[in-house]
Order: sequence, then C-alpha cells, then structure tokens
Amino acid sequence: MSASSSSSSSALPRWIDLGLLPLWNLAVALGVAGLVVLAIGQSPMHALSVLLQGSLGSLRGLGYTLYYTTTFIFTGLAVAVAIHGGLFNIGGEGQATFGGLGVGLLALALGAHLPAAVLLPLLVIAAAVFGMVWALIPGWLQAWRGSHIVITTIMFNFLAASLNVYLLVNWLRPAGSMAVESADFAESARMPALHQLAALFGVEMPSSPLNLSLLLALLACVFVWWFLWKSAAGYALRAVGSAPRAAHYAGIRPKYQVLVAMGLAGALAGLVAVNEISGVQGKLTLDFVAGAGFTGIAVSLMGRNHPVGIVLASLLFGVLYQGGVEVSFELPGFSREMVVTAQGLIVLFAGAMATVSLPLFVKLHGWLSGKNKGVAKELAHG
Amino acid sequence: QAGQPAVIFDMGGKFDKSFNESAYRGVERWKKETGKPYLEFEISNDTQRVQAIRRMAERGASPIISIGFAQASALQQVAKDFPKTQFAIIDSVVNAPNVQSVVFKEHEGSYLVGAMAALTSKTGKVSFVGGMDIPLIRKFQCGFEQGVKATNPKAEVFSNMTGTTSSAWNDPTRGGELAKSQFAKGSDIVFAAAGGTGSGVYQAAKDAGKLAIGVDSNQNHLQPGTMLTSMVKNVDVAVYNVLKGWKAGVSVLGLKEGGVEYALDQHNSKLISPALKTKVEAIKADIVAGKIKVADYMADNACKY
Amino acid sequence: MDEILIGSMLASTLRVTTPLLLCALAGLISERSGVIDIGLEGKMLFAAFAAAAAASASHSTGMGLAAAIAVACAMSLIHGFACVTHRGDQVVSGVALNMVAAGLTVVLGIAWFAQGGQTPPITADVRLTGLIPGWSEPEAAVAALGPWLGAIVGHGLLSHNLLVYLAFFLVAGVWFFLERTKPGLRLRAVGENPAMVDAAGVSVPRLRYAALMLNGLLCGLAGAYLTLAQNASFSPNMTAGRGYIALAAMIFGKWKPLPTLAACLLFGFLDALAIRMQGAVIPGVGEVPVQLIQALPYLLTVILLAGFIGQALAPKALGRPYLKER
Amino acid sequence: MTTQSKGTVPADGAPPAVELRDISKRFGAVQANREVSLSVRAGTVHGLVGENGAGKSTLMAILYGYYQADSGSIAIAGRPVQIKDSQQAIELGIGMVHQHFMLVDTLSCLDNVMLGAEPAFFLNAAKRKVRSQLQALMAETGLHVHLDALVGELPVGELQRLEILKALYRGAKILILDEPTAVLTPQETLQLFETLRRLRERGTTILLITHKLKEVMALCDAVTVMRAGQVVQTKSITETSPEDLAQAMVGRKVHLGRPEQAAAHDAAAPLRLRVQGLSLTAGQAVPLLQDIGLQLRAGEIVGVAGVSGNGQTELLEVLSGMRAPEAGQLELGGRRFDAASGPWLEPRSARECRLAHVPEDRHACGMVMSFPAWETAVLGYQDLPLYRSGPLGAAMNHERMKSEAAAMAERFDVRPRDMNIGSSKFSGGNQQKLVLAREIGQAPTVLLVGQPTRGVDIGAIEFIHQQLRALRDAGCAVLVVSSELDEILALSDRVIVMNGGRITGELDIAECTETRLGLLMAATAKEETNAAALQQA
Ligand SMILES: Nc1ncnc2c1ncn2[C@@H]1O[C@H](COP(=O)(O)OP(=O)(O)OP(=O)(O)O)[C@@H](O)[C@H]1O
Ligand SMILES: Nc1ncnc2c1ncn2[C@@H]1O[C@H](COP(=O)(O)OP(=O)(O)OP(=O)(O)O)[C@@H](O)[C@H]1O
Ligand SMILES: [Mg+2]
Ligand SMILES: [Mg+2]
Repeated sequence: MSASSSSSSSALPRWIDLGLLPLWNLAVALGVAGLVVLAIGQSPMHALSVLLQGSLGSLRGLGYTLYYTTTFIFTGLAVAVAIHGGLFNIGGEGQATFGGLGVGLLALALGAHLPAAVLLPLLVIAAAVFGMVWALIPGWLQAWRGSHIVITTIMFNFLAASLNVYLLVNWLRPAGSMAVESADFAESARMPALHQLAALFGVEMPSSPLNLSLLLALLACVFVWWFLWKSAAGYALRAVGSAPRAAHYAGIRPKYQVLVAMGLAGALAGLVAVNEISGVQGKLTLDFVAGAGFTGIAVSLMGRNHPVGIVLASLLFGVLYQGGVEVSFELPGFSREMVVTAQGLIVLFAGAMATVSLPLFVKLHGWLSGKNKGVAKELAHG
Repeated sequence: QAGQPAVIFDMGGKFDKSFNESAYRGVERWKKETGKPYLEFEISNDTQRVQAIRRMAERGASPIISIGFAQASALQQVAKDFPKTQFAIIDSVVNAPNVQSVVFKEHEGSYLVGAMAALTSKTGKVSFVGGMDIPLIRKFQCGFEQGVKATNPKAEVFSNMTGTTSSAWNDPTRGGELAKSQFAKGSDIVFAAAGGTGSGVYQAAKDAGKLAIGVDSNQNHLQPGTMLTSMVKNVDVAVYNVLKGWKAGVSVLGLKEGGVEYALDQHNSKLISPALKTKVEAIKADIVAGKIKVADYMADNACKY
Repeated sequence: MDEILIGSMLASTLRVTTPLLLCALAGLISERSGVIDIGLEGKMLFAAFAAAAAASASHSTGMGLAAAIAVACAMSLIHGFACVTHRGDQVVSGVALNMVAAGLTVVLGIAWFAQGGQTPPITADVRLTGLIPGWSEPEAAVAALGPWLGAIVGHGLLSHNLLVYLAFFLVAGVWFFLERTKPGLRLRAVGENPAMVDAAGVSVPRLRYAALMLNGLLCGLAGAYLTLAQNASFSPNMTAGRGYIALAAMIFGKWKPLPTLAACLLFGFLDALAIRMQGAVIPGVGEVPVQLIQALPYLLTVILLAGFIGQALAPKALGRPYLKER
Repeated sequence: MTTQSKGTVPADGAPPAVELRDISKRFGAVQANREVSLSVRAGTVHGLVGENGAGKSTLMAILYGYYQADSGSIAIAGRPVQIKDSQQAIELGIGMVHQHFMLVDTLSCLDNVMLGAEPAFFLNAAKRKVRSQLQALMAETGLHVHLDALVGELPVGELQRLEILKALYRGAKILILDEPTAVLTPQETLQLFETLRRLRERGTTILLITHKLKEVMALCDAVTVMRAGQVVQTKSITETSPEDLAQAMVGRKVHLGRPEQAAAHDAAAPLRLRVQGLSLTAGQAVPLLQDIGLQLRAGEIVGVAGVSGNGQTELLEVLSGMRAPEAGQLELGGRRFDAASGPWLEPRSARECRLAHVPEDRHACGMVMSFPAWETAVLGYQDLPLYRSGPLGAAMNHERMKSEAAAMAERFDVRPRDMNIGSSKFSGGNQQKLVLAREIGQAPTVLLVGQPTRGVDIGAIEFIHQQLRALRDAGCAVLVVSSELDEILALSDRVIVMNGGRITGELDIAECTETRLGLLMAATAKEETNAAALQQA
C-alpha cells in the first residue's frame, strides 16, 4: 500500500486543479460539518466565526494555530517522503516520540553546561537522529528481511511508547513528583518562543507556544522540495518509488533507497520533538505527540504529498485544532468530541471526496476553453 | 462572565466514571445550590493545559480549578502571570500565593479497602489492576498491598498494569482480560485503579462471580452486588469546598479529614457483614489516630512497609 | 494449578483473537478486491457503539447485532462512494472514518444516554454468553471433566460464546468463498487486474462495493463482539488500536485467510502470555520492568516477521483507483 | 492521399457484420478518433493499419464497449446498437484480444478463461464444465494452452492463444485482435493465421490491427488505413500493395523489405564482450540459461533469434548486469567478472564499461512512466557529471537534462516533441525511440537491444533500423534480441539461435534463410517451453 494516487486531473489547468477545486471542497466540507453542528442545536455560522476568529482572528490564536501547523508540517513531510519512496510510513507517532527522547536526554545531560547557541542546534540534530534511527530499523527490516513496513512501523509506535513510559517513570522523573514528566530543561535548551524574541525587539506580543521551530519546519519543506525534485538522491528515490524495476535497470539500488526514504522520514518526524519538547513543554512528557503522527497521513495525502500542499493542509489542521479549542470554550455544550467529529468530516469531504465534484469542474472548464488543440494534433500524430 | 468559577478537567474527560467525574459532581452540586453558572474545559493534549488555564484567567474567571496532577506545571506557569486570580489544583501541590492545592492520602483509603479485601477473600488471594505504571497508581497499589498484608500476612496480591499508551485508561476489554487472568490464579477480589478500564474489570468480576473494588468515585452502583466497595476519593467535596471558600495553601485530605473513605451503600450493604464493618472501622480509627502508619509511595519512590 | 493456567491462557487467547480475526478478515476481503481499509478501527468502534446502544435500548441481542452490521456497512458504503465511485484517496478516507467514529460515538452517546459517552450496561440475558456458561469458570469445568480435560477443553475451548466459534468458522468460510466460488474468483481478479475484469464484462465498482459490504458485515460482528460478548457496555475509544493490529495481522497473513488466522492467534497468544508474565522475576536481574513485558508482543511480532515470514505480496491493484485509462 | 471509396466497401446483399458510422472520441486534449466510418463484411478478415497513436486501439475499444464514443453510431449485423459496456459487446458476440493482455497473472489459464462467464456458482463444477468445452475448442481450433498453469508463468505466445480462446469460449462471432503478432514468433504467427483462417471458414468475422503489412497481405480480405484518428482509405486486398498501404499510413514513401548489404564481417575487429559458461536457473531449478558462450566484436550486429521464452530475456538481463548468473565469466571493457568468485556485473558498472541496454519491457524497465519525458530521458545516466550541478554534484542539472532530452527528441523524431509530457502519454513507438535515443546518446561500445520495434509502426521501424546500423558502422558492437525473423534478417551480420536456454545454432547472415532459422528455433521449442511451464505450474 504505497503511493496511493492523488486525485489530479490532466484535463484541468493547475489553477483550478490546485486552487479552485480544493477551496470548493473545503466549502462543501464545512457545509456538511455545519449540518452536524445544526443537528446538535448550535448555530453553524456562529461556530464557524468563532472557529476562524479563534484561530486566525487574534495574534495569540494565530500563534497557537501556527504552532499546531508546525507539528503537522513535520509529520506530514515524514509521510510524504516515504510515499515518494513507495513506502507507507504509519510510524510517525513512534518516530516523533523517539525524537523526544533524543531531545530530552540531551537537554537534561547538557542543559546546564552549554549555551543555547550551541545546545539548540545539537537538540535539533538529536531529534532528527533519534527519529531517523527509529525509522531506519523498520526500513532495514523491509529492505533486507522483507518485513512489511506497515506492520513494523505500527509495532514500533507501541515500542516507543513503552520505552518512553519506562524511562520517564523510572529514570527521568524527578523524585517525589507525581507527574510523569522529566525535570524542567535549562533555559538554554528551550527553543525561543516568538513572543520572547519579539520582546527582545521591544515588540509586545501575546504569549503563545509558537516558536522558532516553525522556521525549522518551513526550512524542512524547502529542503524536502529540493531533495525530491532537484537533488540526484531524490531522483533515485522517486524512481524506486514509482518503478522499482526501472530503477534497478538504471543502476539504483532499491534497498538503499528504502533506507534513505525511511531515514529522512524518521528525521522529519523526530523534529516534532523540537517544537513540542524543546519549544513548548520544556520537559519530556508522556504523550506529547498526541496522534499528530496519524494526522500527518491525512495532511500529506490531502497536500498531494507535495511540500506546498502539506503546508496548506497543515495550516488547515492547525486552524481546525486551535479553532476547535476556541469553539469548545465559547459554545457551552460543544464538546471536544464534536470538534473531532467536525475535523473527521472535513478530512472526509475535503480530502477523501475531493474528486467528487471534479467532473463538474471539468465540464465547466470544457465549455470555457477550447485550447491545447496543438498538443492534440501532436499526440494524435505521435 | 467575570467572577465565574472555572473547572478544567484533564484528559480522562468529565465523564471518566471516576476522578474527573467526581470533580464534575462537585461543581454541579455547587451550581445547583447557588444557581450560579461556571465555565469548564476538557483537555485533549498537553499544550492545551496552559492554554485553557490562561484562557480562563483572561476571562476573569475565579477561582480556576485544575483537576489532576498533570496540570501542575501549567498552573505554576500561569498563576504567576495572574496574581489577582484565585487558582486551585487537585492532586498536586503548586507553591504560589494565589494557589490552593488539595492532595489526598490515596494510600490510606487504599490500605483500608486492602484490609477489607483481605478480610473478605476466601482464597487468600486478591489482585490489583492499574491503568498505567505511573507514580499515582503505584501509590494506590502500595497502600492496597499494605492493607492486605497487614491484615493477612499470608495473603497474596497479584498486580497488573493495563498499558503504556493513553488508551490504557480506556480499555475495558483489556481490563477484563487482566482480571480474568488474576481470577485464574485464584484471586477472588480485584481492586481497579484504571479509569475507564475499570468498568471492564468490574464486569469480569461479575461474570466470574468474584468481587471488585471501585475507585475515586463511589462505583458500587456499576455492578450492584459484586462491588465489595469503592475507595472513594472525595474530589467532589474538595472541589465544592474550594468553590465555597477558596483559601491559599495546601490542604491534605486523608481518612481523618474525610477526604478518602470506603463506600457503603445499598448496593454493597449485603456484602459488608456487621462483623466486617466493625473490623474495618477499627482499622480506620487506628489510621486516623496514627496507630497505623501507612507508607506513602511518593515519600521515597518505593513501597516500603 | 498450572493446567488451570494453561486453560485460562487458551481461553484468553481465543477471546482476544476473535475481534482481531473478524476485523482482519474484513480487511482481507476489502483489500483483496483492491480497496485499502485503514478504517477498520473506526468501523469496529462505531459498530461496538451501535450494538451496545441498540441492545440496551431494545433489550434484544438481534437488534444489537443488526445495528452494528448496519452501521459498519454504512461506513463501508461511504468509503466506497469516496474511493470506488469517485476514486478518492483510500487511506485518507479510512483515516477520516476513524476520526468521525472516534468523535461521533461519544457525541451521540452523551446526547442519548448522558453517561459521558458510555452506554448503559446491557442486561445479562441480552449478552452473548458461553455455550456452557458455567465453564467460563475453570473450577466448574474441572469439577465437571476432571483437571486437564476440564481446564483445557472445557474451560479453554468450550466455554466461549457463539461469535467466537463463528469467527473461526468464518476463516474457512472466507477461504471457501474466495477460492471456490464465482464471486470469490472475480473478487480476487479485481484486486489484481481490474482492467481485465472490466474487459471480461464484469463491473469493477459493483464487485468492490460487494466486497465492502462483506467487509462491513464482518466489522459489524467484530464491534458487536466487543460490547455484546466481551464487555456489557460501550465506552469511548474502547477499540484501543485493535483495528490497526488487525490490519497488521492481515498483512502478516499475506492477505490469505489461514495465515491471517495464524497471525491473529499469535497476537492473541502473545497478549495472553504477556498479561500472565507481568511481575515475573528473572533470577539475578530482578523483576522485569512491566513496560518491557507489555512491549513483548510487539517485539516478538517484529522478530518473527524479520526471522521467518518472507516478502508479503499485496494485491497488485491495491490502493489504485480504477479508471479506464492506461 | 487516396480518398477513393472512403468508408465502406461495396456492399453485397448481406448486411455488414460491423458498421461504424462517424465515430469520434477525444481524450482530454487528444482527438483519438475523428468521424471514423468503417464497415466489415461478415465472414471476412478486415485489416486495420496505421501509425502509433493513429487511433486503432481506441476505435476497437469503442466497438468493444470499453470506451464510449463521443458521437457516431454502431450497427452489428445491420442492427443499430448501443454498446455501453464490454458485457453488452460480449452478448452481441464481439470478442477482443487486447494489445496489452487482459489476464490475471496469479490465476490459472482456466480461471482466466471462465472469469466473467462462469457456468456455475461453485468453481469446481464450473471448472469441470469449462475444461471439457475448452478441450473441444482447442482440438477444433488447434489453439493449445496449459489450462492449469498460472498465467504469470507462461510465455507470451501461449498467452496470446489463451486470449483468443477466451474470446471464442464466450461465443465470439466478431473477433478483434489488437497487434496479436507483435509478440509472436514466425511459427506462432503462422499457426495463429491458420487458426484465424479456420475461424473465418466457421464464419467468424475478424478485425485485425497490425503494424506488419506482410500479414495484412497474407490474411486480410480488406484493409483500412488510419492516420491521426481519421480513416485515410479502405480497400479490398486485391486493389492494394504494401507500398501503397505504407504510403497511405505515413504519408510518404517508405523503404520496405531486405536492406542494403550487411557490413563486411571481419574476425580481426577488437573484441568488445565475451561470456563463457553462463548458466542461470529459476527458483524451482528450471534451467533458464545453460552454458551460454558468445562474443561481440566491434562493428557487428549479432541477432539473437528464438521463440520468446527460451532465455533471450534472461540473457539480456545477465549481460546488462540486472541479474547475476549462477556460473559464468564475462569480459567487458577490459574488466573480468566471474559469477563463481566475486560480484557479478551491476547495471551501474555496466554503464561505466560503456555498455548500453535497450530493455525488452520498456514499460516496466525502460522508463519511469510517472516521470516527465525529460526525466526519463536520463534514466540510467543520472550519475553522469553532465547531468549534475551544485556542490558535489548533489543536484540534478535540469536545464541540461531538458536540453539533452529535446536534442534526443529532435534527432530521433520523437512525437510529440514536448518533453514535459508524461512518459506514459507517448505511444510505444515513440517511447521506444526515446529509450533508444537515450542509450545511443552516450556513444556506447556495446549495445544490447531487446525487441527494438515491438508494437512500433513501419515508419518508426525503418528509422530505428537505420540508427542501429549507423551505430554499428561507428564501431559499436550490437546485440539484438528479436522475435521478428524479418528484423533479425534485416539487421544482423551474424545470427545466434536460442532454444530452451541453450545456443542451438550460430549462422553467418549469408547462410540464413527464414525457413532455416525457423527450423532451428522451432526444433522442439514447444516441448521445451511446455516442460518449463509444467514444472512451474
Ligand atoms: N487512455 C487514453 N487516455 C488519453 N488519451 C488516449 C488514451 N488512449 C489513447 N489516447 C490517445 O488517442 C490516440 C490514439 O490512441 P490508440 O491507442 O488508438 O493508438 P493506436 O493506433 O492503437 O497506436 P498503436 O499503434 O501504438 O497501438 C493516442 O495517440 C493518444 O494520444
Ligand atoms: N493515459 C494516457 N494519456 C494519454 N495518451 C495515452 C495514455 N495511455 C496511452 N496513451 C496513448 O495511447 C496510444 C496507444 O498507447 P499504447 O500503449 O497502445 O501505445 P503502443 O504503441 O500501442 O504501445 P505498445 O504497442 O508498445 O504497447 C499512444 O499513442 C499513447 O500516446
Ligand atoms: Mg494500440
Ligand atoms: Mg502498439
């Protein structure tokens, strides 16, 4: 179950296919979610306005939205890179958890001794390396032992969770503390939050978990884009992903490409920890990934496995998460489960059913244009 | 909205049938009596804790009650930004001038139900099902074991933990399996401290004709007739009192203060013989009087007794 | 004593295996027809809710089962509408269904029963009880049949409810359906080469919808088992990842019924084993950390997978929506 | 172009078996068929020829209900019909043998035949019925297949027969064959034609798409020529000739038949490649290659003839390093490889030794279908410095890739020229040109070519052959594997015949005649392949 086809249609120009259509789908999805809100006796319009107000309307709200976005960008990329290598990585959850271990252990060990300028880069590396390791093992098992990546990554999610609990409860937890979390990191191990940086420049900004990791995430996007479509390694990776035999013919070793794909994917997932652990919590906690690994699957596929798409999809999910919180604040009786339901519906209609209205658009576009005739002739002569 | 109190439930959600739900009952009672409204929020990931507390504070809510130790560090952060606002936290201690901390001596209550189990067990084997292997649960476990062993030194205690992911608190099926495995080893009374997982444990006990002990809330009604008792942790009372009269500082509620107790109601009255009741009351008195010292796991991260 | 232990372990293995097995078979049928099903978790969850809700409301086991199957099939239909009819992404659709199920079950539960998403417990007479209910207690079985026979055969094998035996019977059923019947042949073919099936004059969508209906049926049974047999009420997210484990078991079983059964039994057994190993003490080392034991089933799975099970070949057309273009 | 008697052939009393009127079909930008009219007399073989992408397959797909025409009407035996899907086509007695086989590899031949037309609910019963019917059918038509063998394990020739059986089993009165001989050997082709004639006797109407005009002349009663989605002409076979057809297809004169004399063969020319004792066996000890030894010298084209499935494919795989043999030594570009000791040649090292390889299966091996053509155009050479840029050459040099691709398209007349189009969108013929251009591009000293012109139209064939000869004359050693005897004869200076994984004969082109080669290849070839198939089944 690898690169499942994304719903692009050669018949439509990009601006419709990648611009108008998704927006339309989103509208439809919101409409359906609205019906559910209506069904439970709330006003959809109000809910929607609260959702948007709360997630984009205020600086703090925006901060939270972008903070969620950051995490989803990482997990989304982690899925996308694997898919381009022909692999389905459900292991983001575990890889991120493991990345957390990396950050946690390093921060606790060196936090006291190193300045931020030195420590933070190290933490980023640690997160990436730990996540990478946790993905490389399944990758290796897939390539050399033929163990199916989907099984192993699922199993490794559980394994990472177990290890995390064990270390936290028995080793990292400060004596006498009830909470299952490590001691607080030293300041030098904290990824600076945006409002703190702003404060340095005398700009007053409401505090929010948004931190430099967002920059890291965007850099990761650029890198992934460059890697997949510009670099030689990416060329090999995509070749293996979409035509293993052809890749073999071309002198590319599929086995090693599996390692490359999973390694990179794991590293990206691991970076979640930089945002959550170093950026926000300031300590290693039990369940900081909280399902982001799985959400990454939807993010990546809705973003058509392309960095730009992934950023947009992540933003959408960020809005849904933060907006959802606000909605359950503002609308009494609007439980977090309703938020989850609405999110599910939006993924269903804007993601899975994205092609439902495709024919409509093709027709519409068909009327409005009679171009590409030239190409037609060419091909027909082909 | 200003001046309204606010309650922030943790991951389990306000209907977890035990801890959060107990807190929920507390506010509801206050609401009924005073007719005043209150604000509430259910956490669904780590980051929301700070967010929720801060959000409530900004709206001028006061007092703001955080349910569960997991919110301690979040509260620590926010409380200092809102010195005028009254905060409270259940199950953990936050040292700040504007925070009231309420903690319970779960070990005492657990000791008591442990003793009851030992006194009731025919096989001399009883068991414990925990949600996740974390300090709080070990605290329950440790108290329970003490109670059993102190009452019947020859008694055996089997312990199982449910899982390592957050679903460990919500997996009745697995809870049932754990209980059944313990029954197969001869246990005839099981004490569950595992949130939603518990309901599976109680069901299994009922199906197997064994007895179960509830936790946090009075859960006797869940399986009338096969619930020996419940180790009640009066979070509702605590919350209610905070709402009634908030006062900074730490309040530690044990058997003495009525913070923890064992549940006795129409659902389990048949199971608690007068003889048993007197014995239990005696032990309770001894603990209250300090004649019996119940070791607290948290004291030294080990179950020493 | 230890025969009791073995017996209870056998019993536990079968109990734990059953929902996995039903789910895995459901996934197997769908995926053999070329449709990925990540949504097993969600379908099972919603079915479990439907079963509990309907059974407690109507005081009828039948209603419970019917509701569970109906709901699961409905979700399969949505999946089909998105992925078969409109060629949407099968994985996204599955993920979405899981999210909706996780949320909506609780929302409805609170709305209908006001018990925080739990359903009121269903009465004993409505629940599916064992063939020989008494024997669900080892002691009773032993008393009736003597130690070993009683513990292992009586308690271990004969103390279960109908769904358990049905699940195991269905393995044979699914195998026979796939390998020995006309629709089965077509289903296998459509998962490998839909264009061929189409050219042979058989409708690809109709076949895949049919597969999805069977898939719904089985998911429904799996969910119903959780709330009508293993437990007596629904509680939020009670499937706790079993859908994904079932998915793993199906792949482990290489999309074939019998190997899938083996994989499910393995998971069930390892689980039962791990439960009983908690608190075990290794001489010298001391007590094994409970987390390690809890991780054991997953660890062993990985090792077995790497050690003995070779390449698993998925159906060729799996995950590829079918259009009539090359 | 000759437009006389465009459309239908003069009708006699009986209504035509098939009557297509003004069929149009477009795929997005592409007008695949433009107002095509065609009528086929019952009980005749009607040829359909045209360049790659001319619209032949599409037209037939429409007749078979696989695609829906945008406009136009269809009449079967004079009765106007709407063919909504293949089911209907089948009910109307139309059978189709697709260009890309419509078979399920993981099922047995028997299952494949009855799929969709199972006579009973339970397969055992169904199989019993079908088996007996098929045995009768096989006896009657001479189409022989191993009913219980898995399709994935059978040689293409047999699959071809299986496809026809499938159609006949469904009671096809009108049989459409899309490039049936593209993958067959002369023997198999002759057999096929025998069968088709016999079917015609039985009154079956046959529509035959092919790129081989000889076949048209040999078999057809009438022939229609298509170009760019339109019908150019329809003539009865007696009024036309290969040259006439070729001209109509391509729109210019095409040189057909035996080429100019082969290169003077000199034994002194430097040795480019030598293998000895090459042997390879499949999983279940089925021998694929047995003790193969051959040499390639500069400036010669060596043709490998043989019934497909007799080891040619494997030979290419081994020589190109895609597959390591159990035993054998290889000398290439001054490097020695021994399967027994040390690693075998790998595709990468092969290219370092300036060995280029045009694979048999261009769809799965030669290109990455999901890549744009300009990315496919460097496949295998992605590591060449000229395609790299940036520090350490970590990045691909897209400008360079695109310009090179454009140059290839220009030199090899790949259509369309636009290299940004997806590789899959090019017709096989043009795909083949692109791959060839890529492999020849780096001036190799050894070139391995598998089925250079399979499914390629005559215009392109002529061109590709010219290119191969030019390369030889430039001093490259070329090994051509082809199941087309014509092609072998047209290209080779020396011919090797393979049979059952062995080299059963080596002839100089001078001593080659079609019959002689045919005999060498055919000798017990069938038994061989059957044996292999049975072993595997
Ligand atoms: N599935 C398709 N989607 C889009 N365009 C198509 C499709 N099939 C064919 N075409 C277009 O229609 C034209 C005719 O295709 P067709 O397969 O009929 O050519 P052909 O005559 O069979 O070529 P060949 O001789 O190589 O088989 C092609 O040039 C192509 O551009
Ligand atoms: N998805 C598609 N979109 C556009 N055109 C297509 C598509 N698939 C096939 N075609 C066109 O259909 C025509 C026939 O395709 P096909 O693969 O039959 O070519 P071909 O020459 O027959 O290849 P071969 O005979 O070697 O299989 C080609 O011209 C190709 O351009
Ligand atoms: Mg064609
Ligand atoms: Mg062709």
